[in-house]
Amino acid sequence: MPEQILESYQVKRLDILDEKGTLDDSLAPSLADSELMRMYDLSILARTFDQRAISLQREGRLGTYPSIMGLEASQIGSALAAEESDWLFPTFRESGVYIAKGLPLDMIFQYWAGDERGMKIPDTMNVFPLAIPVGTQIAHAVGTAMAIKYRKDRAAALVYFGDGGSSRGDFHEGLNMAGVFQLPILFLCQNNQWAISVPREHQTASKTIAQKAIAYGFEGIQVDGNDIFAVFKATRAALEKAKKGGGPTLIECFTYRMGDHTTSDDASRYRTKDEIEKWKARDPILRLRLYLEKKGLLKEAYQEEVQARSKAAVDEAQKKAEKAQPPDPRDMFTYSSASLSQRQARQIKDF
Amino acid sequence: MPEQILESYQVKRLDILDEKGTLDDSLAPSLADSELMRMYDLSILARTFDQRAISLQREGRLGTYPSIMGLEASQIGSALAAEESDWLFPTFRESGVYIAKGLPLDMIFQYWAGDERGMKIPDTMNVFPLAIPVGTQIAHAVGTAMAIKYRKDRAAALVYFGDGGSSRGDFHEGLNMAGVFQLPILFLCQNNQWAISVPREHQTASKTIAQKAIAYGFEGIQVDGNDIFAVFKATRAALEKAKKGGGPTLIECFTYRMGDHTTSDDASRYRTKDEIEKWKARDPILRLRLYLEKKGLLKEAYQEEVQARSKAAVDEAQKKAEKAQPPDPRDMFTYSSASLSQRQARQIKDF
Amino acid sequence: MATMNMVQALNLALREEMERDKDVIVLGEDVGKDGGVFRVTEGLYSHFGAERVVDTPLAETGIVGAAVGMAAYGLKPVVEIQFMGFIYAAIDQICSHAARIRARSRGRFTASLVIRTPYGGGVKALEHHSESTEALFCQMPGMKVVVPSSPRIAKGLLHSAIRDPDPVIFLEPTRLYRMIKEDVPEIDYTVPLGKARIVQEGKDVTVVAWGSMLQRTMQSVEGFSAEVIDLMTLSPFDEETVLQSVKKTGRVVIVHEAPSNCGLGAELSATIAEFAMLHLKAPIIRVTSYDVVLPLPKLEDYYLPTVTRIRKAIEMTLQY
Amino acid sequence: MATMNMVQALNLALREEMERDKDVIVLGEDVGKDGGVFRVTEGLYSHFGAERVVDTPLAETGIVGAAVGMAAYGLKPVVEIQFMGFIYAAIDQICSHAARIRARSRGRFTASLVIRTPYGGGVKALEHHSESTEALFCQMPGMKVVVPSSPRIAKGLLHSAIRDPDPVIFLEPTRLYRMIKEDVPEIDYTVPLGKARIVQEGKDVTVVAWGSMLQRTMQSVEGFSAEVIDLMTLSPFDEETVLQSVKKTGRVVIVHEAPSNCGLGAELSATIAEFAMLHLKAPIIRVTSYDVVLPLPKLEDYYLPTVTRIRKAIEMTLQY
Ligand SMILES: Cc1ncc(C[n+]2csc(CCOP(=O)(O)OP(=O)(O)O)c2C)c(N)n1
Ligand SMILES: Cc1ncc(C[n+]2csc(CCOP(=O)(O)OP(=O)(O)O)c2C)c(N)n1
Ligand SMILES: [Mg+2]
Ligand SMILES: [Mg+2]
Repeated sequence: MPEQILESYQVKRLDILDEKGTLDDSLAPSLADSELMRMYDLSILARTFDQRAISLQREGRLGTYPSIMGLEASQIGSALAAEESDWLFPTFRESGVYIAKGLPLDMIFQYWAGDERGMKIPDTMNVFPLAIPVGTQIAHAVGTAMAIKYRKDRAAALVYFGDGGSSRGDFHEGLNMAGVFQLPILFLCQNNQWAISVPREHQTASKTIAQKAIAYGFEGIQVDGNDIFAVFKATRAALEKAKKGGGPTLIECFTYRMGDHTTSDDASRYRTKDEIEKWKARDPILRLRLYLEKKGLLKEAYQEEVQARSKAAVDEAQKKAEKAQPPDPRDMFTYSSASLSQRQARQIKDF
Repeated sequence: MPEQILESYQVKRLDILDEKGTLDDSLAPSLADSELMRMYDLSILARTFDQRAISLQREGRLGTYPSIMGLEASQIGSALAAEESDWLFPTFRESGVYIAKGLPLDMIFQYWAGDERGMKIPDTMNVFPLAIPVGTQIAHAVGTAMAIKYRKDRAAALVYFGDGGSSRGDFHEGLNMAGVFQLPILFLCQNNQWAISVPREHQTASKTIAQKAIAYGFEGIQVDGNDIFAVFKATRAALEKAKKGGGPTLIECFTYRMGDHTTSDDASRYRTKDEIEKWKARDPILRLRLYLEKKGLLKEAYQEEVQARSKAAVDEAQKKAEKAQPPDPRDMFTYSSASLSQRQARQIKDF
Repeated sequence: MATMNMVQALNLALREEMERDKDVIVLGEDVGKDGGVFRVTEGLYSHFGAERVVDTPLAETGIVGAAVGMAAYGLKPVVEIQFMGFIYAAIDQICSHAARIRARSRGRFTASLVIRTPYGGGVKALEHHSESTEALFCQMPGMKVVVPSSPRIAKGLLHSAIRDPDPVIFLEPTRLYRMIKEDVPEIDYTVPLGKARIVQEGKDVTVVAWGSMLQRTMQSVEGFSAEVIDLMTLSPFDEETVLQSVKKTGRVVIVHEAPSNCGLGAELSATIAEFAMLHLKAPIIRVTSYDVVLPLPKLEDYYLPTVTRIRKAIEMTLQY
Repeated sequence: MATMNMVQALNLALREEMERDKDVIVLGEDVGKDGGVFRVTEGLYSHFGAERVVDTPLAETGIVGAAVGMAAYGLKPVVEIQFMGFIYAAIDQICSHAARIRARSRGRFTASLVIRTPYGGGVKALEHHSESTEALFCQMPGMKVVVPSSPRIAKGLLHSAIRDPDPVIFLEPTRLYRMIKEDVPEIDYTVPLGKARIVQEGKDVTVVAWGSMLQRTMQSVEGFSAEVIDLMTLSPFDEETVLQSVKKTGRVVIVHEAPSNCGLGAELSATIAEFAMLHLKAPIIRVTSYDVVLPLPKLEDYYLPTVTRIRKAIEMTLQY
């Protein structure tokens, strides 16, 4: 049936650094060499930490751990694009974000070993403790953005979630509220193609996650999530826009979960080796290295040095975490509420 | 920043019968005179019922009641487009749908008087009892559509909700699942511009509700919700498509809640007389009458006859509802579960 | 002193808190221009503006979740959920986050927020408009649950709830909104959370109630020497006051609107059975609604506790 | 007879029900190819196909709401919620619809469906992966709540739950999934809902438990003449069996994993205090987790009931 056309929309994608490490200069963000090296150093540190966490879990020294392998560009690129004043809301799979923001590595180990003290985020860091119920952190970021706007602070909220998270009602209610109130917030979806065993195309029938922003009246864009420059540039731009009163943005980082869902998962049950191989070639760290080598910034000696430095830092952190005093059982009581109830006061005497 | 374009989308609108009762023949659905008259008769009956319900509430003979004035075209046009085999899921503001589907008027009165028996839908009708928690019925329709598809029945689900309902997570989770499973379902949003005191533009920042379908990978369209032909045609087409395996559709009926939110609301607290006047001119029944008059189908005598017939039917229903036996308190127990628990068996002895 | 009903008292408390502390923000559906469907936020929108009295989209999960994020940033959100029957979508945020963020972050982040909602039946309302599911929230460590029984108490409790460092579910008995008028002191006063109130002293039986059932209880105790306790804070409830009274009277009747099964009455009874058993002269009796799906208005009077049922329960305990 | 663990027993029950009745549909996150994160649905996808073993998007509200619509159409949905900590988003659909659709439509529509979910702690899991909030669901009229304590019982209860005409929350103690192996009869048998089981007879004290706490309870009663009751159906629970036992022993200890406040132990205690008071020789003691936010693994052992605490409670009641 013929009808009149009310609106037209387009869904766009940004690519800057390709798999061979070739840069599109016309699009590249201007970054000092030191900043480029910081991106590289942090990527290596994050992967080193990640691999250590996996082996510690295998040895029974950590609990279940979700690997970030393959997501380093999305996490570090976006975290570095945020300012100190911005508030970040990670999912459970965000080691790279915490590391880029400077949460002590030993605390991250401590948390995954089953100790709440690892998520006692330092007062100087505006980062939420990780959220395990998928999608639920989106609402928190929206509320913080409302508070930022109310206080007229120069800051924005940056909330992370996955392709699976985009199916939850929390996603809808959060993005809709952000659109209505024109909030200073960036919704960053790491579409890593899988939600445990459920592939992206069974998670939603929309061609992209980015286009879901059309439903909320603000801009959405897809970026190559394995391209740290594309992620950095899009994130920086969205946060700037937000702080200028330009409202929310949805960024879909098109990336890939290279490892199992967690250490208790076996991805070979539901996905093919070929797929994994295909994505190995797109490794976000590989292409950054190739680029920096071409640029002459990355001598072999330096690469070894970074590896060594990262290993030392992770060794150090692991030691510190493992020789920390066990938590006091009374903490269960003292941190449930500001003060003890009559019943808790009776119960705590057991310790 | 320049980017490549991944997708393009358009949002369309359908208009067939304008406020003056002028028809766009090129778009008009082919309807026999008897079908046209049925639309008119039901519209008058629905409005007569609606006004009676309001006055009965004022007299304290009914509880709170939500008027459908202004929504007759959206409700009757869509309900008539559905087949017997289709399953309908109304909101709390759907008297027109129940009436078009043939639920005895006395049962509708009985329900609004606070008696569950009014929602004991006859086995011959595939219509759900009305849902009061906004948006929650969407999931039920999705599940029924899954069952229809599983059983390979030739049927579709048709679920109603409002502009306010489109903000709930249920909307998102339901439409997303429908897209993923390519379900035989029609999502029909009566955008009547208000959710109690919250205007449409504060409910969501998207230009239309129709465009929200873009987020789920299926078709959305806006129709003039005060144009019974546009509603009928779009609904029929969407249900046909669904039954042919074409998947879900979202229809936004652009309409207006002419009355207060409910009998306990006073809309003058939050909206202007001008607005109401503007929409009076767009009354869905008015334009249908003008059209049928031009077409020579509506002699004055007949109009009076329809009015009289409707009044008689409503009188009759009211009498029947009011002289019905009061419900048996033991029904509280016998309908909570299939069988009584030990505790209920003890408690029911009180009656 | 001014005489006011509970709606007016709550409205005044909100107004005073917003005057006192500009971090206090009211948000919910229709709380703005419309002043809330029960008019509890009446006039706040015109006085404090749309920035502090926020009409939200229709999204309970998002509203409460946003309040958690606001509170973490340092604001004091006071959420209105239009009816308790619509709070269920927000339980995920309440139970998974509001109640746990302090423990999760070892005190770095807290959720100092209030969720107000009309509660209880007896007003011949639509389905989902007469809920009394307080026990859902009482069992969540980290949450507080409060129910006022009169205008003066409502105002004092709401002040305390808003100033509390932790999340509070504030249940407002719909039936009492306009039923009772009472003198409410102009001066800034609070009613502390976690403390029950002895409404009248007595020696033969302790009757515990809250919300609109308190008023029904008072009608029922005439002629008995009953010690009546208004619990006010349902969680964590004031065990000392309850136990002390029971140890004195030796008999207990608990009255509430929710069905008996796993209602708060069960917890009161169990606490008494554990810590005052030796003082009991009679079985602990609960007078509650029946254990059935909440009926529509035509059957509601059969469902709710009546004066007759309460009196019968008291007489029953007195036979021992 | 074949020896199997609880995962295998549940898997077999699902398989048999799906063979028996083609209206039985399994849906949830990762229940298909992956066979569920605990492998309870292992092999069902390859055997029955994607139409009957449905991998859904990540949307708990939508999944349970859809199950209500499927059931209304005549199917028998068996939903898997990946962990009990993620069921909270579905409470709106469970409490507002699954539990009420029969009453609302006066029997025209019913919600004959099962919601299975891993439940309870003791497995050193992540936050939200060790929940024991059964009482949330026990207090909803119209809902049934079931917890198996062994492979054989798990299979029989799941058969009954799937064949039940009303909605059932089926809580699977994660800790027991692979801990106990047991002979499970090949023949089609059921364990009826609403009936408790006397695990061992005794004369001095009645100990009530369920799920993984039953096993811990059995370790604790050695040396006592304790009558141990496995409740199995938590709501509506088998009052007769419990009261009969209490009238015999005169002493009660209730053990559960949830904190004490408004846990199911409160309801058990209150029912006993109302209907068996005169037979009681000692206070009714609840041994539960502490009333605090569920801790992470490093503190979990301090949080959960221990054999020592259970034994102390029994000894305490025996002093009377
Ligand atoms: C509400 C909720 N449901 C289910 C789970 C169990 N679960 C943990 S991660 C996960 C998949 C998440 O997928 P996605 O959002 O894409 O994030 P990713 O794991 O890919 O990083 C699921 C189902 C959960 N944590 N929360
Ligand atoms: C989940 C939920 N929240 C709040 C309410 C109270 N309420 C009843 S109708 C309504 C507005 C609904 O607006 P819309 O969806 O546009 O439907 P309309 O009333 O316009 O027909 C609200 C907030 C409710 N019924 N359900
Ligand atoms: Mg993913
Ligand atoms: Mg509306």
